[in-house]
Amino acid sequence: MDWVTIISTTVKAAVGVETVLYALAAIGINVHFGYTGLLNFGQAAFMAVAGYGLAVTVTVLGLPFWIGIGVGLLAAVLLAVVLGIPTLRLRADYLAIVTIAAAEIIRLIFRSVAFKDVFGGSDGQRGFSEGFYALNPFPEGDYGFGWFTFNNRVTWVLFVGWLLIALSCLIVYLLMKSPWGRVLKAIREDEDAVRALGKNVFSYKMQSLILGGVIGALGGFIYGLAFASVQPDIFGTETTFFAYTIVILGGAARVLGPVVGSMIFWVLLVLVNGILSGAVEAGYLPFMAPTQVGPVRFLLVGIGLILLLVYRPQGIFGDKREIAIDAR
Amino acid sequence: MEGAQSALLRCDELIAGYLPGVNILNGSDLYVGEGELIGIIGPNGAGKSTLLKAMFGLVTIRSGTVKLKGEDITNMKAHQLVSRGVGYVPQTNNVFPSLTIEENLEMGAFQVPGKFKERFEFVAELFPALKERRKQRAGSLSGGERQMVAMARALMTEPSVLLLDEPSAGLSPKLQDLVFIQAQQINKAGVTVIMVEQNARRCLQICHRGYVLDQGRNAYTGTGRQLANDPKVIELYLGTLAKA
Amino acid sequence: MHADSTNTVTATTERKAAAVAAFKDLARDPGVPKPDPILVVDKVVRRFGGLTAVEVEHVEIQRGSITALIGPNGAGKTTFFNQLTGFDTADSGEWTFNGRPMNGVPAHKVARAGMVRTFQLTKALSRLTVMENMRLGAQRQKGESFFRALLPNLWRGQEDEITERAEDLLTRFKLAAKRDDFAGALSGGQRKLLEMARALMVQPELVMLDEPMAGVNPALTQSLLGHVKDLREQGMTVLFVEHDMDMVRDISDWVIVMAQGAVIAEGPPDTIMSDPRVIDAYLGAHHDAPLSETELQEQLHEAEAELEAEIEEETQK
Amino acid sequence: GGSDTATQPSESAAAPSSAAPAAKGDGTLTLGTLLPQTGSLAFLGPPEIAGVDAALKEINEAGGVLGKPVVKYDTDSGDTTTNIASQSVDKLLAQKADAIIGAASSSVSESVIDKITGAGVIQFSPANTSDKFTTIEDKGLYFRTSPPDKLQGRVLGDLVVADGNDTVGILAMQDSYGTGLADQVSKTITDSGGQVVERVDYDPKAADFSADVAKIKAKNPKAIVLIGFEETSKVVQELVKQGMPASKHKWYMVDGNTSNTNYVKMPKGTLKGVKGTIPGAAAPEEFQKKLMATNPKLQDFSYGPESYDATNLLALAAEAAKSDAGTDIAKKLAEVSKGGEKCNDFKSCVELLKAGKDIDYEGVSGPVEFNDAGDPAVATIGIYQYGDDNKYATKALEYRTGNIAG
Amino acid sequence: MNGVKIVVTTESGQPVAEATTNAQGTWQVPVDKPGKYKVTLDVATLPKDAAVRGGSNVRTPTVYEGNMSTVLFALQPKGAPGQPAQEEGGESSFWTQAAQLAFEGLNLGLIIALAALGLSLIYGTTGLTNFAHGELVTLGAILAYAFNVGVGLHLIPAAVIAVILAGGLGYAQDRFFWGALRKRGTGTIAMMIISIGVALFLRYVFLIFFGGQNEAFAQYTAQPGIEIGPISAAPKNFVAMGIELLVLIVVGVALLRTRTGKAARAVADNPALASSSGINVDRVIRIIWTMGGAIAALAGIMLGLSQNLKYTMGQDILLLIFAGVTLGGLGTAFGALVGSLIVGLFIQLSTLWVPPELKSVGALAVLIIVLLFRPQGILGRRERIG
Ligand SMILES: Nc1ncnc2c1ncn2[C@@H]1O[C@H](COP(=O)(O)OP(=O)(O)OP(=O)(O)O)[C@@H](O)[C@H]1O
Ligand SMILES: Nc1ncnc2c1ncn2[C@@H]1O[C@H](COP(=O)(O)OP(=O)(O)OP(=O)(O)O)[C@@H](O)[C@H]1O
Ligand SMILES: [Mg+2]
Ligand SMILES: [Mg+2]
Repeated sequence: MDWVTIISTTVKAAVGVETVLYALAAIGINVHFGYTGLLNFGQAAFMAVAGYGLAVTVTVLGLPFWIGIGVGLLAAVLLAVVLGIPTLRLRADYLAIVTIAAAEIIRLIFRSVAFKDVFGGSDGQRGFSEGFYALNPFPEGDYGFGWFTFNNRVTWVLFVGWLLIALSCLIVYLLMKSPWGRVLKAIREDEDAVRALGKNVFSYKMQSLILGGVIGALGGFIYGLAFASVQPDIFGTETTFFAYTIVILGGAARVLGPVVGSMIFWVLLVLVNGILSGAVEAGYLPFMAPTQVGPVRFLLVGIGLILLLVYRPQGIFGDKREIAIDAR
Repeated sequence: MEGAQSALLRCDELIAGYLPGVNILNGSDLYVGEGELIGIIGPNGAGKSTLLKAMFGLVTIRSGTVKLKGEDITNMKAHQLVSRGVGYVPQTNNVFPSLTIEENLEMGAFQVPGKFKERFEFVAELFPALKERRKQRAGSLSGGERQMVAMARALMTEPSVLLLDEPSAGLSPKLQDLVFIQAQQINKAGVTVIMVEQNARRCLQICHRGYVLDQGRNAYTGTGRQLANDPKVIELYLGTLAKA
Repeated sequence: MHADSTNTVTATTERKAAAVAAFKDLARDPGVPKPDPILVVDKVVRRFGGLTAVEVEHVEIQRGSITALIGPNGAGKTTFFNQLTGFDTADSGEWTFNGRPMNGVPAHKVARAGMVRTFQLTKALSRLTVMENMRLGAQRQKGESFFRALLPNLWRGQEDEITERAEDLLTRFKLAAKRDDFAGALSGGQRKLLEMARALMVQPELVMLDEPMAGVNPALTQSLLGHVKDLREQGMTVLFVEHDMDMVRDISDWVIVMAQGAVIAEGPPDTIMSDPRVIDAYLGAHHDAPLSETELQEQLHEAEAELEAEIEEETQK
Repeated sequence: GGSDTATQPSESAAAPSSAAPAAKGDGTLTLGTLLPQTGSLAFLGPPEIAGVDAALKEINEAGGVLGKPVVKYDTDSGDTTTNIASQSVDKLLAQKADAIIGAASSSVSESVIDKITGAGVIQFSPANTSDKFTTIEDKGLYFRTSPPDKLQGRVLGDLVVADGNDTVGILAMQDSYGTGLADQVSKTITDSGGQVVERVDYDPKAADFSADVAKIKAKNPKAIVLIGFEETSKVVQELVKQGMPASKHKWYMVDGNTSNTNYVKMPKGTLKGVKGTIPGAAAPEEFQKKLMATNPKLQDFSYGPESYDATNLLALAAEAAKSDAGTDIAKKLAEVSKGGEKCNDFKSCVELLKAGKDIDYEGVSGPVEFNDAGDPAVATIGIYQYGDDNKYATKALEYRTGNIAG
Repeated sequence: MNGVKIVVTTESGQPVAEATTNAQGTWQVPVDKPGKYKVTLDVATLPKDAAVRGGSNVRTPTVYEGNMSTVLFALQPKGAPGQPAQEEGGESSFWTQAAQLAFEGLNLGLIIALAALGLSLIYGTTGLTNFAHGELVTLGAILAYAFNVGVGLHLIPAAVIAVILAGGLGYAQDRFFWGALRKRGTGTIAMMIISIGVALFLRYVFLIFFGGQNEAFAQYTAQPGIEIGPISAAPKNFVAMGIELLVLIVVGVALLRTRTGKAARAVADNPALASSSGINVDRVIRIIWTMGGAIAALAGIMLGLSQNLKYTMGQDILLLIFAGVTLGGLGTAFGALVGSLIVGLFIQLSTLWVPPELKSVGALAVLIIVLLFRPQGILGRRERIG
């Protein structure tokens, strides 16, 4: 088996673009779900409106990159408000379904033939990332050492991505240490108690929804910029589910949980694939066709996920005591 | 300890807790003879409820044993104990909120569905409010009404051992009286009763023997009267507000 | 029996005196106007389907007093609290707090206006520590606004003050040892204590306690009563629901009795407790009789007979 | 020029030399596949991979490329929802792939094209139909043998009108394949005087298609054009159910759903008389047998021919370039695809090449002649008709060849 | 139409050829260069009572090299010019369409309801938000397929076996997996994520063994429809709907009336207390899992019968299942029924106004709107505060 390839792809996956973008989405979810108890299952929609906001502004309207970013962020905030006003008074599990529904509505509209002129139908939009790469301070070439290298474009994306992760984590850390974060956590436990103590629960939930949504939106930008395109289906429920998985893997309501969770998730995905296809290519698994690697990989990832949570239900950073408190 | 050998239910050296590494019960002993009425009192957080839950199989016992009529029932599941004639009224969360009062009581008689009618009439007599409201969902009941349902639910079977966790809490004085009187009456009818109470004075008045639990250990034991008049107990646990 | 009970010996202080004076000449009718009401309630009605849970004609709460609200189970006390504090919407009715109309005001604004309640079925914030629970109660925290939260220097000082205050209260409520434990890991009684302590962190003008002492150890109850009286000394108004008559008798200046949703009587504790209607509907004949073994037998029979009579009566109704 | 323009074998420009200098690149042609093993297009993976495998087998039996057997790595493209294509590409690049065959979905291809072409590797899709790829920035490294939808659409549209259908309903799968084809069909029909009375783009993942069919039913068209993949069998069921069987309305299908396996369980005659268009000059039957030889469990053959052709073309171009480096192969791809001596399998083509001839590879999926954008320029469309057994006859009714761009 | 004159010119108007239609009404003009042409029908040569539909008698086809290009002039009886659309034969009215769609909505809604019932039961008793429920639906369909096509049984016995087997698997799932997790005290959120893992696992097992393509049962595929009033439907639809409705009502009533049903609701409310009342909580949960599995399987079979089978079929309707459960009110059996029917109806009926590609949008929007006014779902009940 080609261990160098397996290890190099795995290590690169640990810091790669997917890790970054899912980490951002997951940090947002962590704010929503981990800290505030908002079961927002529509995180993909925040990424989508950001990605599309940027894409449509640049490609369809022909405006500069920075305005696109602005539009994307504004769209995320707007989505939070529009989504939040009617839904934030719902019980957690109802909220989950409503947010999934809203996200699907948005995805279906982005993908529809009816709006193809604006959103590009099922193929999405591309050609809006030049402004971003124009800012690239890394001259053409590869960066890194040994096999751990990325070309200048990827390096730039990763640089910005990890910077955003660091920034988001810092903000989340500061906020959750503060009385503001305390109110959020209290809302997670019991809204009515918080209301009785004179806090405007709705306003805090909305702030949380916006904050998490905007962080998720950063993930949407990273996707669009790294792949130089946006497609509607990447912003489907699967993405949100994976992001949730990541949050729980890392440990909910832990600042670095989502980041580590994202790394684990992608490492798992890539490592399993590397070893499996390596083994098949080397003929160790004669009963398996090469085309079965894909399904078996997900199958194993499923099992891996189950085992991780069975043996560490609180996630990597989570506190076992917290889980024990409320096992229903 | 006289009677300890022939005890109906006895716990020895119980160590139990909720969170890993934190023991709430630190080796408490307790025994009840057949037909006895036992009171357990103690400060908040002493582990009284935990003791009852441990006996009833709702908290994992880490070491020690619980025996019922000589049979080892340590960590036996609650529903198995019910079929052995043990009944239990929890302190909190003691009704099924989405079931109606009637259905709550039906659940109380789950193992003896044939007896439902007869027992329902019995508890309805005790708490007339319940009969009127039999179709109301327990989740919408007032605190006291819930407590009535909880108590009534446990009385639906005719247990031979009854564990009561603060049965009088939240009830109006009139009903508190009723509860104590009932407990005594049930006991008179041959049921062994273990009662945890914060209405401590009342509890000690009616019980044969009492335990004072503090920090998961037995601090004092004695007859109800002894404890109620022990100045240390008064100072630490009973207070002087309500004087006998 | 309690004519010369020693528990009224507590040093009579200014506020207590003021309260007593205020209530002295009042009529004993339900809905009697008070000299300086902080809360005035008019015609509040709340129905659940066919059941009228609350139907209060008129009630006033005297400022700076400790008022007890008693009544049989299901009388509507908690529901009444829910209406007043914005947790449920009354079918009709009006009420003013400090002269300010409060119907339709959302719960958090009610609390901010200075009217804070506790819950009968406690609402501990399980996965927050006891200390965090307490800190949450404090009002006007600088760090509770998003942008200021990002700059710890802006709120550190205030946070320390709050912590100090919280620690004080926790010590009084015998929860200091549990300071850093999750509130979800508290026993039933401890949750009650936390619930009340947290409400006091708000420093409200009117604190509404829903059965604060149910399930609290009597020795601790006693020491806490002193604290409640202190609250009055600090100028706070206390309205509480309680079934523990010893406590009601000990600390309340005024008692309001509810039954079947309506206020049926008002008056000072002693008067109220000898009111036959109250005894009949609520206290029962033997509420404060010792159940000593000697008397027990006869009492039992007596009680039973009485009960049966009552049941018959009710079934006839 | 179409395939009907018989081209004379022209002298090859490059001086042929049988003793080729050491090949550039690493000497081994390494192919990667980025095809759907999972996800919503998972059913397209097996035939595509079988196509690649069938070609590889022939190539390696014929002595490989540049004297070495061609190496292949398979990876999963998933679908867009899971975002794993990019990881797969990373892996292939790490394994030093010279060309990557894939992806099936236009959206997936779009998301990785920068990464692949940025690394100087060829991206060769057997199935992408989105017209975006014609203009995309690809450093000249993107190619496709995808079915020529424009031509197919025109042929189909014409067929519909020629059969005398003045009112037409179109049921098209809502993705770039379906909508692109539907646009073309609908334009042709309208231009020729037919009327597209209803066009429904449906979500292929929808729980059911009754509403979509009901919309068509409401307009009661004479002909119904079904554009999609295998979910068409659900649409067919729905049409039958709602009283629009093929016996009352004329149905037309396209290469994505003209199948000999998908409808066989339906009652006899359900599809009788239905016409379908499939690109490629040959009846697919024989080729399908070839694919079955590599994967006996195959049920669907969509894009198998295109994948087969893509692999052969890459191998031939590498031979022609005497290099296995992606950028070198790319330069030769157009050359081997057109203008030269015709040949239609690797063995005969590579012999011609070795003999110093210019070749024109004629694929299973069509003549495959690349234009400057890396798109195929010429194609042949066969028109097939279903019989009573719900299978189409292996012999086409007719073949039409033409320029795709038109 | 015989004898109609057709004039073909190039785009710029230079005449190329003229032709006259033959007895079949067809004509042919050879052109020698590819490009755009203009074809005009001489209206004067048409019979008196005929006109070109759409009014225009000019077509501009593009002719490509080597191909012919067909030009069609559809004719219609000459009528009043203002109202051509109304007269077109065979167009169904809004109401027939609505009726058909309503029927389809019920059909789909019932299948969703069946799947939703299983989900709701399991959610209700264990608090598990089971994202693998879609896979249980798929499982039922695939099992039936295995017995039907693989073994060669008729669909009906195959379905019965599949449902029983799926029930057994449901039991086993709880006995060996979820039950064990509960015992370890795994929280509901962790369980939810575990269910995502289970869903992945099952889905790809299906993919490996079943393949990625659509399949149909051996019987009842493409059953021709029959017309009943404005509705046309296949007989299998009616039978399926009958079975679905029956199962839904029986299970719903059983849950409300039987002892085990009440026990299930009790366990849902408070497992510890249920245990204290003498209910064997594990046993009740296992019964529910068995039923849930069996009902989900039945839903899968019905879905496969009305549509087709695919390894993602359950996943594809999972959102609708959740929508149905939520809309009706979480954890109530009849809620699942009502909610799902509404979802089904809205999916179909909304296509009267929105393009079918967006039909789920309509249903999901309704979900959001209903929850605005009834945050606890249609049949759900609000909880008491304080
Ligand atoms: N679910 C739980 N998880 C963790 N710790 C708990 C839990 N329940 C109780 N405890 C802890 O166990 C100790 C004993 O609790 P227990 O409920 O037995 O007290 P108690 O004597 O019944 O008090 P009270 O009179 O207030 O009801 C308390 O200190 C509490 O912090
Ligand atoms: N949401 C509701 N739906 C139906 N009935 C309700 C609801 N909330 C309260 N009730 C009924 O209204 C009556 C008043 O309840 P409330 O909780 O106010 O009583 P309470 O005076 O606080 O009693 P307790 O002393 O037992 O706490 C009760 O009979 C209760 O069953
Ligand atoms: Mg307790
Ligand atoms: Mg109350």
